[in-house]
Amino acid sequence: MSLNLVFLGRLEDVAGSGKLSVPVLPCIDAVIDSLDPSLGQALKAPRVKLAVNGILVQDTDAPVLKDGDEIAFLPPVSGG
Amino acid sequence: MSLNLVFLGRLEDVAGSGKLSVPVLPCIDAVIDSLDPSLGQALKAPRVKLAVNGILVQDTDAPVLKDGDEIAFLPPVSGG
Amino acid sequence: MRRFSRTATRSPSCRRYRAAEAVGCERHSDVRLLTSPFAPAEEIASFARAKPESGGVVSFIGQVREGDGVEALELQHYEPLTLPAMEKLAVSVHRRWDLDGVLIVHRSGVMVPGDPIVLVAAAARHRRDAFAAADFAMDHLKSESWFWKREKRGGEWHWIEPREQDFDDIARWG
Amino acid sequence: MRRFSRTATRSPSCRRYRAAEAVGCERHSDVRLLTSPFAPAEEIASFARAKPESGGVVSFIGQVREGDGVEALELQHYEPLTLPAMEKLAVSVHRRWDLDGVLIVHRSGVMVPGDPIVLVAAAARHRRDAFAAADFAMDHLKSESWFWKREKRGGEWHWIEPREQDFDDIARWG
Repeated sequence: MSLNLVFLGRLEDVAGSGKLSVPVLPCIDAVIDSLDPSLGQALKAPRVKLAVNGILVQDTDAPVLKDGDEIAFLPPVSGG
Repeated sequence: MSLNLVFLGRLEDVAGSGKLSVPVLPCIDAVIDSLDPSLGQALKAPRVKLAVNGILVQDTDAPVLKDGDEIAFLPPVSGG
Repeated sequence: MRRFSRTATRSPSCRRYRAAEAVGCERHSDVRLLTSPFAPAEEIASFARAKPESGGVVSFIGQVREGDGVEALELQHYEPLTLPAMEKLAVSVHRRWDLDGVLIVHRSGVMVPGDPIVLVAAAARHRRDAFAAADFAMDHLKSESWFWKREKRGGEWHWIEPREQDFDDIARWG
Repeated sequence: MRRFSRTATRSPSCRRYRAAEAVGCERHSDVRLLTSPFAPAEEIASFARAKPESGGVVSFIGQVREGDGVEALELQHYEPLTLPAMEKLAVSVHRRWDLDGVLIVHRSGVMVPGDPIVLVAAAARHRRDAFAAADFAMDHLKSESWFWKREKRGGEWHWIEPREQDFDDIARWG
């Protein structure tokens, strides 16, 4: 029973890794709050976008998370 | 003692050849008048430009021609 | 460097994608996301050869610049988003201009100065369409693509923030 | 088909010309007038490789279109004017934008559908310069070059008159 977190760009450096497996929690806010506070703060920065299982979500979507879901944290892109 | 006439583009078809060697005459008008009238008319068309020895000339330049000079008749270009 | 694509459930990377098959309304798009080096000129040659009805082929090659003290460049992508967005871009380019074909090839991973990063090519009957399409595609790839970039200078990697110029470029298209 | 170039007293055709050497104020122009086929993609590859300081290389390949009933196309040039004008164009392109290099290769003679006619490439630190330079060079080559064109259709050759579109294109540059 776990969630796969993916950290892109500079968030990888903050997280210390590009991927992290965490226990399932029902919502994204709870997941973020369970992490190291400095990482949590970086993930909550206003321009960080979220994708759940490859679909971009708005804060208001508040998807219910389940085992095996992948949550990607996407800082502003730096372009191709 | 001759001049080399060069006909570009469709003027080649009118002249029947891309090049023609003619006796030296002192000015371009005299050269044109010495040619077949239908060719002469085509060469005098308003958009036909002239180059003498590779240098574009204006009508008013009226260069004095000498043995071996090359006179090129240049219709509007059709582009690259 | 790990590739997050391993975790993705969508299309595998590095494969040739024909938008026609997936989108159903556009033809002749070739969009690829590559994690290993490619030869842009060979791509251009085969692209142009495959479009004998096109009078003009405009292409843009982006390469890692030499001489700014950059030892290496890395582009990171996120598989579930990056390739689908490139495919969407190809479709919108096709819709906006009268084209015979669009080619978009983009690298991900670590590159060194001189390495090609991106190739965009557009084939059209009239060159104005081909120029505009390639220009538009590059502006949008640069400002909107799901790529994260970092540079290695003096042995240290630094993430690159978005450039304001990129947003100015994209604003040109209204 | 005769080549009038035989009668000219100026520069021989088909040679590589470096504007820098002749003009003294511009660098890295490569301008060629060819009377035999060439491989545009190979030219682009070596051009891009030679400009490692450039982030972007924009190129335009013009080829004889297939499918309009054109069996062959012939471009005639006049040696004393055609190449010098192409060289001048390269210089003015270099002056107008911030470029690392300009490449202009143009065919003369008889070509068949699919054959490359013209290649223009511009290398620049910033892609906006490279796009504009290649676009400008093509507009000017198309409307102002000393080339006369004829097409063979149904076994008959027909001279092509200037296109109004070409004059419109060039007017964009002010």
